[in-house]
Amino acid sequence: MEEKYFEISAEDLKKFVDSMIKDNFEIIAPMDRDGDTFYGKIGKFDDANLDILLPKMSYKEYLLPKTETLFEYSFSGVDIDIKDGIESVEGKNRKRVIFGGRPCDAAAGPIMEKVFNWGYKDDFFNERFKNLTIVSIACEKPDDYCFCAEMQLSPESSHGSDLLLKKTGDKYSAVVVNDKGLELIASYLNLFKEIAKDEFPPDKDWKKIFEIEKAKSFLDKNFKHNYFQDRFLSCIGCGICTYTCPTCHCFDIQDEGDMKKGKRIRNWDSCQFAIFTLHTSGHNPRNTQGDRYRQRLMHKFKIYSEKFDKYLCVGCGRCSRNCPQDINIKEVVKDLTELASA
Amino acid sequence: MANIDEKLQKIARDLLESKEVSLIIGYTGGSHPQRMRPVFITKPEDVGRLSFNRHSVQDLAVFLKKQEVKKFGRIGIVVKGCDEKALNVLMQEYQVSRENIKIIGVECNGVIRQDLADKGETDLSENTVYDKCLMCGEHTPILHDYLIECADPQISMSGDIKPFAKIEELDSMSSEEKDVFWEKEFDKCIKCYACRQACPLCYCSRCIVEKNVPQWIDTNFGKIGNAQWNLIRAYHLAGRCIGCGECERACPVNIPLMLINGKMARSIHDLFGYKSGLDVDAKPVFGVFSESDFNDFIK
Amino acid sequence: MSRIGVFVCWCGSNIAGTVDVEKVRDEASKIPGVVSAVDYKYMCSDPGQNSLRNVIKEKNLTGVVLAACSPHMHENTFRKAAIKEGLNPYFVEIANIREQVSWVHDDKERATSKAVDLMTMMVEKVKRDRSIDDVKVPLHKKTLVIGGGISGIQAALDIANGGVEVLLVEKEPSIGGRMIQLDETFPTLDCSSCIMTPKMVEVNQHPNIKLYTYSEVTDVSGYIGNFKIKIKKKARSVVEKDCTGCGNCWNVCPMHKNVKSEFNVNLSERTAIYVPFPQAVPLIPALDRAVCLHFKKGGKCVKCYEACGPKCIDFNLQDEIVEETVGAIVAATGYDLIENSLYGEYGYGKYKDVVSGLQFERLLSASGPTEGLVKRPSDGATPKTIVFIQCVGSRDPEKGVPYCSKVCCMYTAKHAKLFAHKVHGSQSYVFYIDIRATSKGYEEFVRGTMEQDGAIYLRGRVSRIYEDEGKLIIKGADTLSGNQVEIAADMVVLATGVIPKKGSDKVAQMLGISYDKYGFYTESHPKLRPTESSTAGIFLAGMAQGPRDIPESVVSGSAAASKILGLFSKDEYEVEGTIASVNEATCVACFYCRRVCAYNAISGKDIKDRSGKLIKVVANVNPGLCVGCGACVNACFSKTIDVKGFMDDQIYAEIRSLSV
Amino acid sequence: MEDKKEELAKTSGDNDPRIIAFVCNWCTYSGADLAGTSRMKYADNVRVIKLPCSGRIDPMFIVEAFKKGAKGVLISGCHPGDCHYISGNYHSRRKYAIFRNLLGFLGVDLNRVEFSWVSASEGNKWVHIINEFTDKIKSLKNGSNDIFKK
Repeated sequence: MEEKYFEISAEDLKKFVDSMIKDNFEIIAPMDRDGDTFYGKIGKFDDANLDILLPKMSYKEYLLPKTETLFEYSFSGVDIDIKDGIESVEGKNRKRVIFGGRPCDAAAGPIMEKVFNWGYKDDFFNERFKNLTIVSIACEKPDDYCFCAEMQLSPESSHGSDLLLKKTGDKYSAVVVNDKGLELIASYLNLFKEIAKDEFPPDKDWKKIFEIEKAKSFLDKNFKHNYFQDRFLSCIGCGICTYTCPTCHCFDIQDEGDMKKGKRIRNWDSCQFAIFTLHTSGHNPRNTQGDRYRQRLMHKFKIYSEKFDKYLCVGCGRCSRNCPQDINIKEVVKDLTELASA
Repeated sequence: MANIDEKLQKIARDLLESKEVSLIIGYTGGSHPQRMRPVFITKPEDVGRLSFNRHSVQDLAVFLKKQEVKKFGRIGIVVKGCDEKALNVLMQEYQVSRENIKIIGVECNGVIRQDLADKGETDLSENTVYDKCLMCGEHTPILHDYLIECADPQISMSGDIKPFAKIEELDSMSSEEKDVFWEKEFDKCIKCYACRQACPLCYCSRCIVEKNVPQWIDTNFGKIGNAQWNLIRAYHLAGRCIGCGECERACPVNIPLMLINGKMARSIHDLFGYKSGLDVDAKPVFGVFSESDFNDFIK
Repeated sequence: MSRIGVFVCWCGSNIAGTVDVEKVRDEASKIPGVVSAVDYKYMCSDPGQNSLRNVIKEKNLTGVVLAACSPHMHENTFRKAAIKEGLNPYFVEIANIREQVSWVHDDKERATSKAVDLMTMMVEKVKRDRSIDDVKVPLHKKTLVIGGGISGIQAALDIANGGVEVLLVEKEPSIGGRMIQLDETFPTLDCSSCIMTPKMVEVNQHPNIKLYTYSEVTDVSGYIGNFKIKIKKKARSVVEKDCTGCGNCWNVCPMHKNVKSEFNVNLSERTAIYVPFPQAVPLIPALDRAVCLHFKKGGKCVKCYEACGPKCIDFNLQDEIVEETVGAIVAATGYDLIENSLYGEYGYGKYKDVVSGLQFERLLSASGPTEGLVKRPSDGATPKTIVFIQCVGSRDPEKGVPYCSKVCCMYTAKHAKLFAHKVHGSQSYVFYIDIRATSKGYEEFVRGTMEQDGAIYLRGRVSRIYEDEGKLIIKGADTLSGNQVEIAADMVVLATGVIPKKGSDKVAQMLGISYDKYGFYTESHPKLRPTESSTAGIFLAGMAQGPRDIPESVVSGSAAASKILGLFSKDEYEVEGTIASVNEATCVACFYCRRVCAYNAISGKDIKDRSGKLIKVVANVNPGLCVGCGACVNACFSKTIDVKGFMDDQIYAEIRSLSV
Repeated sequence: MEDKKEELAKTSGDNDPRIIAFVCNWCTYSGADLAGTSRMKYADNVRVIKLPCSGRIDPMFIVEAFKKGAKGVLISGCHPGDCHYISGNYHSRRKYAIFRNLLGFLGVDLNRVEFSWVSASEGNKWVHIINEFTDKIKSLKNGSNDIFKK
């Protein structure tokens, strides 16, 4: 579908969201909680905080829940009864909208989609992704941790969004990227005013401070470089970077239950945990935190891009903001590019 | 401030040059002026990076549990009073030996809460520091080989702010109310275990949550799994936690972990008269008993 | 895959009357892993056991669950039956459906459902049982006895007579302990040294006893059957093998006025080179270097060396460390008296004629400083009136100890009696709280002191003693008459209570045995294991354990000896295999396990790589000492230690198998 | 949703609550046996899990029992001073005291957790404790919906 352009006043945007809620949409938006902002289900437009640059966590959990039941089982004597978890994927028959997310978060969706459809098609992910409509708002002022421009995106990118809003004064310009976006506003078209493409505010020229390809070229050749061991002595392996990351998608499969019944679940996991690669023998191929952080860099900036032609990073900077030891990935990637030139 | 940094750097240079230590763990400037980050210095010529100020929030003792750090053998470490208590517990529990460690103590009158600092806060006052700073009894590290005096004035207390007042508030609630409170808090948990990793005293090489025969703690992120994790974390730190608050600072979803830790510390003190981290020669509270221990709850 | 057999016992109608045993059996057969489920009238009967054995054999069972009576009744019976079929006995578990179901509940349906639950729990437990081998520890058949008092001597002689080698270690230059200091003994008034000396000589001459006097045990490691010990022989300055005990050395020693005799409790003096008493065993002097002029004045005085015929005095002798390995240890370290100076109101130390009970023993003794004549220490006059005060320090939680010292009532009665016999026309007064005279002949003995020997017993406390015109004025209360009494006496004897020997706590720490808050060694069980310490292979005797008199001390020495002889009657010591084990891969050596272990069973173990470089230290369980209580498991944060037979996964399986 | 309601209805006003008791082998288990040999009667809601010593009874067992659906958990061992293993009960007592405070702080109704010392001779005490605890559990408001209750 060709992109369509609209305009909507701030007041009508509120009406738009409140109407969707009335119409039984589940709206996930940035909300204030405990002095910070997180994505959460809002009960009305005013619950949302659209002024914040980025919620503390991404909305990854709406694509890949923290815990997901793959199937449940129960015994009666020696007979086993199994119930497929796909039946109860929440949001399956319900329209869910991520509203007010940022372009970086939106860009994460299509990146994740690739890995969950690489060979094996993951019904759980696909079912959720299919039922999710993403309405993003472009950033006006990224902060020092942001590097989406370096990651081939921009604070105004519509990549991954179904509908992208840009604030201009007291109104919003909107670009409908695809049918899903169009479908969403179809019932509320009275609130939107269609405009021509050239009336839509053009993207600014966002400056980059490094070339990501250069970092990759370093990673290509320097697996054993001392940089990794020295630089990440300060990493405590907490995994916050991976858990707050919109694109990190590793999970662990576990069985939980007792002698009568149980379920197989998959939980978020993190390559930053020592146990992640620990072998039964006691050997650990990624034995140091340096090895493990290198793995994260390798996966994001080399391995994934070689396989899927996309970097596994949208430059949101959450891993840096949230790191208790202030490891700043933007600095790290910049280091890599400098090491490549050295 | 420069004075402190110079002293720090001189001590570090001397220690490294004389080969008394092969690594200095200290602070250096971070992502922005209100953030500090850990730094690892191995060469005398790098000591210029060392610095300390009211944003030095991390408890660097956490690094002593890392195998990669232990390999350095003799280590110099910059500690505030609260952080040093962690060293004492690590020594009590045979994780660190005194002769392998040079303690560079820094007097401290409080550090600014990181969430405020990230928003630009630079003032040191009762409104900007952590609760632990308001209750601090160890502005000067208990054990130290070197001591650097404090650059900041003592915080004046208006009396309006009562640290950890929430503990008393919770204590006065009914169990239903408490349950509602904690269910909401634990629901946020994403089980990243950052609280564990950030804790200088969570040094097990295989945490109990990673033990699966039997599965002590549910792996799921649901109500019971999250509650179990938060419960066992607090239980395993009861009588050991020295209140550095690193778990709560690390928590990406802002669970008030220090409420639980603080409650446990109070209970331990009330019941057994013990405060952890104050005496490196003391026997840990769960390593001993008294015949006259509290028995009223047992029929 | 498990192949479990479930056997549901009717116990006649004891179980079957309240529990639907067929239903239990049917439910058992539905559990995955159960290959056989039967019910039988009496499983413990011979036919019952045979059917159990048959099923084990026929179905090649990997585990057995008996839903029957309490495991305390027949667990062993069924385990033995399993062994006969080659099944490890720890693969037998009991669901207690009699004592804890059929006998305590009435509702048949509900009792049955509980019985099914208990049976199911045990099936899940037995699925997770591991084969456990009992631990066999080789025994080094040699015994160390610490303390050469009467109980240590008794233990040493009994063990030696049983054919086992004994090392008897005594701190003082002579054995004999406290008993040899006593005059006559209650209630028979036989003379202490008359009955003690032959035993001491027997010890010295016994081919199976190696005597170390003037020696101390300085280090103990290892465990039952295999204790490595170090004995420090303090430099005696006398070559023992050459000494004849002639006495020339001490007779010429110039230091005969300055050193108080420990043996006579400071009532006389001894020389620098000395034997504590004439009947000492061995009769070899020791040179007290702390007071000897040779050592204090740079080698000038050599009088003893000159007087010594065989020239066996050697000022250059050094402390010597002897290393030995023993299989068992007796701790008989004895007692001291409570410090009398705690009782200022009695004037001990202030008035020379206020003495302790032990001092009075020396004043009565024919071998004592007064050669058995009762004389006042102050002026040597014969006292006509003596006031005895009981419970000095004992039963006094405020200033002394809360416990009763047990021997004071009797020795005071003895003192009063002997005083009456030795000084005719004399008068004794005894202040007491209660009279405790409970052994054979004791009550009669005390009665005799009162009725035949005329001692006046006053129930009450003394409040104050002071001196007035050569007399001691004792002010006290007679609570029976309600009167204040005032007695002018020539002497006062304090019946001082007993406390553990100074330094016995250090010995306990070295041995790894526990002691109570007073320092008395605690027995493994106060009733059923009164001889054993908390550590396997270490036994207790005498006053080190608590106040007791001579017969009891002798009994305890013999008891320890019989335990050791019993232990050594086999070549190996067998320990139940249900002990703790450590996962060395995950242990971080915080040693909380060691802190809570009451049996000293946990120590550190170095893990080294192939080149011998230390990788890490881990906790290590000594199978000879571990009893499998599991306190360590509870203390372990990472659940790196577990106890066989009650593993964590078994407990969890039991919980998870329940229907709720 | 309907199923859940039905389930709730089934568990509400619980007249047949399950109680899991963790007991030591030497004192309390023998005490319970004595109740049996003396033919005393008591509530049949309890399921006993035998361990060597109260020193072995990890407070985390309480949580597992709750998770399994037990309404009440009892821990019982030898009286202070009587521990067959010298000091297991003393060490555990410290842990229980703190763990209990922790449970209470996190909103668990402490009526659901009981501790006792029952000796081998106290069959009657065992009976009394089980009966009393069972009655107490039955009387608990079902609305109490603490973190370890499904």
